[in-house]
Amino acid sequence: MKATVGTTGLILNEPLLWELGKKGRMGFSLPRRDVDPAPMDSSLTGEGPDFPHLCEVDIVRHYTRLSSWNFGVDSGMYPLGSCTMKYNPKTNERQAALPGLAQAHPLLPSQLAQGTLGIMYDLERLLAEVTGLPAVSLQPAAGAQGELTGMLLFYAFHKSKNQTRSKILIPDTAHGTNPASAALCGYKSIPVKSNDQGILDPDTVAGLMDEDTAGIMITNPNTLGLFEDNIRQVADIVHAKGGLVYADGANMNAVMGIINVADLGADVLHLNLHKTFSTPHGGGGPGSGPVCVTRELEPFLPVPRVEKSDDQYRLSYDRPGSIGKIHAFYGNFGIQIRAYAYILSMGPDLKKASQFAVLSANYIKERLKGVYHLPYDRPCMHECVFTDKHLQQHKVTTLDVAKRLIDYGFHPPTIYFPLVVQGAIMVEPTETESKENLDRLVEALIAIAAEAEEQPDRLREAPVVPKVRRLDETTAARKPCLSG
Amino acid sequence: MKATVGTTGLILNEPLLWELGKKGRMGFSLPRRDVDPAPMDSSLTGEGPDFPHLCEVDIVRHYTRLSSWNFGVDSGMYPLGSCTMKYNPKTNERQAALPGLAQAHPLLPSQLAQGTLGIMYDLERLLAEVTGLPAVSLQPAAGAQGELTGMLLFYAFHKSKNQTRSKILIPDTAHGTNPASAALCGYKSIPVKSNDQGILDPDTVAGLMDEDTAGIMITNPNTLGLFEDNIRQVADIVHAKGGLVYADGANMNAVMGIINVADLGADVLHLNLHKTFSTPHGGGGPGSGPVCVTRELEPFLPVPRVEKSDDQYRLSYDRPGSIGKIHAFYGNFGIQIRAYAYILSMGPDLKKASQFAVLSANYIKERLKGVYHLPYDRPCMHECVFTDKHLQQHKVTTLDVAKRLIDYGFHPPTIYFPLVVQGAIMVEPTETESKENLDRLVEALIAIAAEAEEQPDRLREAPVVPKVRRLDETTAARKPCLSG
Amino acid sequence: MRYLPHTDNDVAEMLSVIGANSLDDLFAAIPEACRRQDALDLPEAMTEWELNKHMGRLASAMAVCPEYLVFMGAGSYDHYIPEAVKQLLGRSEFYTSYTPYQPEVSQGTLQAIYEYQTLTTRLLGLDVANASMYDGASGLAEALLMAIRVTRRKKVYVSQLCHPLYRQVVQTYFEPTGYEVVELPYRDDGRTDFSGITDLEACAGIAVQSPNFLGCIEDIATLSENVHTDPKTMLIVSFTEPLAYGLLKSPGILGADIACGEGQSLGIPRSFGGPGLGMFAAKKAYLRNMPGRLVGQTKDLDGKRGFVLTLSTREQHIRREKATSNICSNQGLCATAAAMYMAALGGTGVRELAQLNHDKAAYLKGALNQAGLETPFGAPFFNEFVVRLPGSSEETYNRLLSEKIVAGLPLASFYPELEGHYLMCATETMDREDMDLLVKEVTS
Amino acid sequence: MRYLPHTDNDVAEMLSVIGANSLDDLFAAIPEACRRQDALDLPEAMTEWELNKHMGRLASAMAVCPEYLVFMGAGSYDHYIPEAVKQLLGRSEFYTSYTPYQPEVSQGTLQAIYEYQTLTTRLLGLDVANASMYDGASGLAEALLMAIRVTRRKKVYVSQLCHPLYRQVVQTYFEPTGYEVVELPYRDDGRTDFSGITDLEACAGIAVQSPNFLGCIEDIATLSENVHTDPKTMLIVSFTEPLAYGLLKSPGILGADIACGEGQSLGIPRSFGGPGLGMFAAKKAYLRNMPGRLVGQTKDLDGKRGFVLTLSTREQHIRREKATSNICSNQGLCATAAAMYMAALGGTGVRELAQLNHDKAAYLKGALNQAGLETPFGAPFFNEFVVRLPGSSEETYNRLLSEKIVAGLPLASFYPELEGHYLMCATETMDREDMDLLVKEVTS
Ligand SMILES: Cc1ncc(COP(=O)(O)O)c(C=O)c1O
Ligand SMILES: Cc1ncc(COP(=O)(O)O)c(C=O)c1O
Repeated sequence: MKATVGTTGLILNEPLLWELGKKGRMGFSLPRRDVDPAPMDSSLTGEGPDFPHLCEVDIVRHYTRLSSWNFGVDSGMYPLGSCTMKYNPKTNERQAALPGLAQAHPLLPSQLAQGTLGIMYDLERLLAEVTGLPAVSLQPAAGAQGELTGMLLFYAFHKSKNQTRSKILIPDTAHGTNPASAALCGYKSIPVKSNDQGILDPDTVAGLMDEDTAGIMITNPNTLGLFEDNIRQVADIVHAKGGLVYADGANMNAVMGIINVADLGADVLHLNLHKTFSTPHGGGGPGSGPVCVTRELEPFLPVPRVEKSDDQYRLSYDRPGSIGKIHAFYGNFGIQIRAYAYILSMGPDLKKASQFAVLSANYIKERLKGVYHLPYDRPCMHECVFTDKHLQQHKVTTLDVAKRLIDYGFHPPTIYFPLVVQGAIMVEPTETESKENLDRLVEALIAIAAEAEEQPDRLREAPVVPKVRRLDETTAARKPCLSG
Repeated sequence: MKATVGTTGLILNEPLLWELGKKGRMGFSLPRRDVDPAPMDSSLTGEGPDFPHLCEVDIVRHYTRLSSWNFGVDSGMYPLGSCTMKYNPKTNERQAALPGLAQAHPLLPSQLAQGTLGIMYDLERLLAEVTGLPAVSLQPAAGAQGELTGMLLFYAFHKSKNQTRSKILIPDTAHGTNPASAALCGYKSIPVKSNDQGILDPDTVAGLMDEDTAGIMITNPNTLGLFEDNIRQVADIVHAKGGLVYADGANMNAVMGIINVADLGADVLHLNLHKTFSTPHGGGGPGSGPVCVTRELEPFLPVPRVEKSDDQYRLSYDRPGSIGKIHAFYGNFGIQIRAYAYILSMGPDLKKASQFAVLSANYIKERLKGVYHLPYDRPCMHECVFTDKHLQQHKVTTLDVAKRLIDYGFHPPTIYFPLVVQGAIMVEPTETESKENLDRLVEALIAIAAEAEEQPDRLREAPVVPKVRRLDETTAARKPCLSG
Repeated sequence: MRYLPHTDNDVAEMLSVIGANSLDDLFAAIPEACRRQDALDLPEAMTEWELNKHMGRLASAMAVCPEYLVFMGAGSYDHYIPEAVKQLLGRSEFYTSYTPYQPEVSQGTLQAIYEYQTLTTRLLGLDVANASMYDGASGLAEALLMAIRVTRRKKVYVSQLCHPLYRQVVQTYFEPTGYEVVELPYRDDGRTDFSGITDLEACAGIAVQSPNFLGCIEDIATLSENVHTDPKTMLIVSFTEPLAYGLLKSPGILGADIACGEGQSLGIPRSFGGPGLGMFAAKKAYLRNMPGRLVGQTKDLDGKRGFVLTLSTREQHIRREKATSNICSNQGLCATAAAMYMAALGGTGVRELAQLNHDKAAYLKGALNQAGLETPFGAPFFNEFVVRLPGSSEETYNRLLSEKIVAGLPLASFYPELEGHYLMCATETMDREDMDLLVKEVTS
Repeated sequence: MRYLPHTDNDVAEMLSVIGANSLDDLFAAIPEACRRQDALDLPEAMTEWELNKHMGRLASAMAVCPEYLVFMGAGSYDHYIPEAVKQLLGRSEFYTSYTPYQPEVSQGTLQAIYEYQTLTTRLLGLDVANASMYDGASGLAEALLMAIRVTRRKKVYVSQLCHPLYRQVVQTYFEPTGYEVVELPYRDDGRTDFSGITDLEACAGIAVQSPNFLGCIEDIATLSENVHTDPKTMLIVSFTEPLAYGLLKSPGILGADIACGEGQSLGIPRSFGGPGLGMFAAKKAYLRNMPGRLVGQTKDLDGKRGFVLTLSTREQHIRREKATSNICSNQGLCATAAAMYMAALGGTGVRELAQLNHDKAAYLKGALNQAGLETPFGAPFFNEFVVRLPGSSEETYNRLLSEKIVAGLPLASFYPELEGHYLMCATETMDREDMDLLVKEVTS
């Protein structure tokens, strides 16, 4: 293993919070008491939670050390497919922390909340322009909640036509949240097989679509990183039977300024602001999953809607057709601020972002396709999917490749997804990685392929560099230890 | 080596800035041009500096990675003697970054700068109370500049008496900046040997003090961590010959609320705000080294002074006796803010800080004195000094112990200082380290002493855990490579 | 553009490796009909500095402290957040990482969430807590759905004093399911009236919020006794102000099977309502029915302690339509913030701070009473209570607004019968003089 | 107190190990007479929240943008600082570490400073740069002392157009040395008059600032030619606005032996004058006479590249009274900030930004001229220039202050002959409309 980005160095151990501390310490500055104590009825009071007692410095070191065990986009390249781990601009963090925004109470009278309402209003307009779908709700807190919102819109739409439909078509390449969201809405998922090109076949859809089917959920580009060429025919088929088309926009980063989602026949689309629009993923969240819809579906959008008149913004609850609320307030507003800041900073260069994202993915695909098995050898969009097929002869798996990449100093790609590809290795470089970084990743993957042949144990035992080695997930699940 | 704080883990390599990047990239958002270009006379213009071309993400990763190669107080215990590496409270950073303070121009008319002037005025008063010396200048940018200021005050004082004196007494335990600062002021350093108790002997001072000697520079507690018991006699001797007493207050953390520096006979004292008053050291600076003086020396303090009348603060330059300016503006104001915030947050508990600092040092001294050679076995103040004498039989040195401590996850103590102790190991725990941390350090040092006996190579080859091993300092100095 | 590294040269080289002639070529596979014809009609890109100005202007259009005194809680609370917590959350290894699918390079996130889960179980008095839900509202909806899954019953009761906006979200989630949600009215003392429940054996779960939306502390112990006369029916305790449990008996101790609610109170800025933190905990028996991610402790190949995402067979990416929930991204960073905050408070701090919150609200309530204002609900409260504003309430309220005082939340839009009533909140951030000012202005 | 970990128990245990009975006992060795009798008379400790309020009030008493328009440079410049730089500087591994005495655990600081040194040599056109001085003023003093050390001569010339406050610091440093500092007057065009130097052979060094304090660019090339007719005399170029060298020829290219000045301009907030950054660079020949710390590249035992503090035999901790300077702690974090900033700008950015600064100042100067105001000095300038305010200048100035415009720095206190003259600055942060407003208000 020649000079790589990854190396070993000093890392500090750190116990669990409650293995630290002693009663008598406190990390919090108790506000001065300027009123008398008002004892609470003792039948109501408890013992108080058993929290550890730490000083400020203990807490600071605890989390500083923990952070050093993590790999983020700021650490290095993070080609996690389907997650669009692009650079999270620092100015976005600044804006979200502005006291006027961060300290704003959600139920302020609208005349006292013109700043936040204005941001929401404008962000809706900007997202409408990027997607081509005219009406937007920012309320869903993440992509999956956007999907649920979409399914609820389907339900409300059909109900408004005095129909209840029981099924929904979902391609086999779909993300797990798609069927799960549909199920929450009572829809039975009907899997649609993708064809040998990795995309939907209109005939297959036509064969499945009927008048008990609420519609279809399509991810486009799909999770193989391929554009659904037949999307318009598919949409027509679905529409012809009175169904609706849901677009999972998790992969919007491939097509900003390239396509107009409305033109593709989509009725509802969710966006993942924490993917396409550069908001940080926070080690799991918070995200934000706005839904964009056609004028026809607009009446069903969640309340409140942000309205503007006489240069004043206000919230309107007066939408009798609305599905109601999906979040207690207006969704993850702090994340919306970041996306807003990003769009204002990029302007029409959003299209460039998509072009470069696609350029980078194709470049990686071309450079690696002789080395790793490429199940669908056609131009890809923002990500490309390889498999471990060539490695099986060495008894080396996708998991081994991923783990070995850690030793090389990269975050692994998404693995074993989409499910339709055996041993999938899904690489999404994003537009914010330079060609040098792409080359480094490619070289690392080539070196790993060589190792697979020559020293396969290196892969099987990988990773060896991080603080911990492979973890026993079986025992974790069999004898769950979920708190200490 | 059993479970220690230090371990190995993934660390990312990172080249030099100019080994990165490509022309065509930029990490800066160029402001929009709203005026016409005004070409500069071409005879004046150059090629422009050869800076690398990086994107924002490159810069972010560059410094994020570099930071991970560093050990700071936030990483763990940092018992660097004479440096008072106490916890740097986060609120101090917040205050210093307040736009009203961080964006303030230093030459604003005083009526527009009441906030900053008020902070300086109050901080002077607070430091006067802590030290017992009534007049303060915040202008020196660090301890050594405080010393220089002090020497200039000596010079001005003697000059005001129509004297020029050529010598200054400096104990052999003094920090290198003491003689260097005195030399800048034209004083010849006369070393004063400390006695077998590690402190100054009044007789020795009496033998050296004369009327060509400007005074004495005393560090108290001294750099052996010992209180100069004879300070008052020494001061009397010096004063009797018309000399002045300078107190190097780098070790003030031992004695806040315990002594009054004026009572000890000191005429001038500098403080290191970046030690005693919790401001961060910044990997080398900026610090802040205010000087506190007697009323007698006040007329000589640097200008401007901050004055208050009618509830208005203003700067006064009208001090004919002043030594002049020592900093272009008012010193490292941003650091002063942090110290101010610290003192306001601690209040009278500053005394507790000193008590606990001394408690911790004595605790370490007691626990280790059987293991490491303790040259002065008497109660210490805020730090204690061991040596490598017991280890010499194993051909192991202080340097080896220090480096091995890194593998255990601690920052090493100060080593080979003070110079009067051969192979000094100077441990300053500070009051912000818990007993558990002290115990861990003690145990690590005991384990290292055992290793010195059993596996001395472990020490000689240490550190093995960090990203780099011992560095070739000889070649670095012989063939300097100071830029790339 | 400072985010985009590709130089013209890079683009040319990459295109040539790909065998494409232009960037447009890369999209050749997209059918013409699908291609967007018009350019993006977006405002010209702002510089970093223009953006700062623009956002500064927007932020300054907001009514926040110190300019405004906002006596409003109602599910979003003003608590002091230690600077240390803010700065630690800014460690980019935390906030720029994804869900910890690769545990070897995510131990920081994983241990932090494991610790969050633990502190949450301790706060709520239950056995297991998940890694977070979106917010208190969807958490409540999912808790009710979980009760339905567990009990295989189709009806739930929800107190009308659960946060009205949470109830709206419950309605939205339940609309297509066919399950029945019955709302329970409240009594004169400001607590829920449970007397209408006569069919426990048909009931999957009963949801009650405490402190409830009127600020009152419900009698969960008695309710629990009654609910658990049916061996299956689940008691769900919802909350909007978890700090209360620093002082009050925890839901778990009182008999809750599930406790769920909003954790914004615990070190998370209000941010106009989000991101917050859906906290969710349950008895161990229900573990495998829980929605959301779980972090578990395990060992690595060398026997070292480590943490992983676990029990994912409940989750969408494995179970797809059979998952216990559709949640994928959650509110991880907010959970981390809450853990930092709880750790900073510690056992002593959480109790003292909770007591102080109560004391402040009690002071304000007392002062308003003394000034002759009615506070109609007699049940014990934590840091919120209802007051009737004097005179033409709306006028008074608006007059106070113009004095830069937000005198609580008008309740009429949620409870028409409470016309003229306002939900007031005072936390530790309210100084006595602020409260005195409110009283003075209300009555002037 | 949240910073102090010792519990009563801890204290008792530690005391017993030590064999002391009380905390007071620990200080028993201090003679009674030295002990402080009275308690510290300090204000009661503020809570974190009281401190925030208190500091907020103080900060709000300051005249800063956007409330005020401050057309003042004079050694402290308003430049945009990228948020990325601010956040990276907040990485606590950088700011909570000490001087990198232990290189194995300080490679972050060391590489950062090595890079700073390198970028500084590139900016200033010289061979070696140190790790920083306290500020531009002490840097100039130390440069002059260095020239004296190198040449063993005892007299230096300093242009009167070096920053007046720097000259004051030089005076302070020189007072006890017995060396002679002669000030050089300036000419009508706003440049230094060097014609008075007739004893080059006695002169250790000549210091000139460019752009100078009146904003004018000095003719360093000609000066250099003249100075270097004596083989020993050193040319010292001082500066307060290093951004100028993004556009102008660097001091090194023009023949400086030493370039030193203030680096605040490069990504460091003004902070009421400090902390800033003393930049200091010289020709290689003078390396061993340089003050301050130096970071050098080397290799570790395995041959890996690494960095160390080097050439410390020049320094106080080794050489004590014979050191080249007394400096110990320097302005390391500010140097790191400057490196980040220079890296963010890059070669293209530094040039374009410098040009834009000039363009803004030129616009303002033109507009003021057009409005009939005199700008007496004709030499080329960068982003500052001198203007005579009309009417009773002081009244005009004060009137503008009340309009929240700081119309430059009054020069009279530094140059009595320039009564009524103001040093104006416009950087990239001044919008055209701000400048138009100034012009309008000046003339109204
Ligand atoms: C294709 C696709 N759809 C939906 C989702 C769900 O989004 P979220 O995690 O924001 O709920 C993801 C997230 O990974 C995804 O990749
Ligand atoms: C005893 C003593 N005096 C003076 C100094 C110099 O202080 P500074 O580094 O702030 O110049 C130090 C710094 O280590 C010191 O320990």
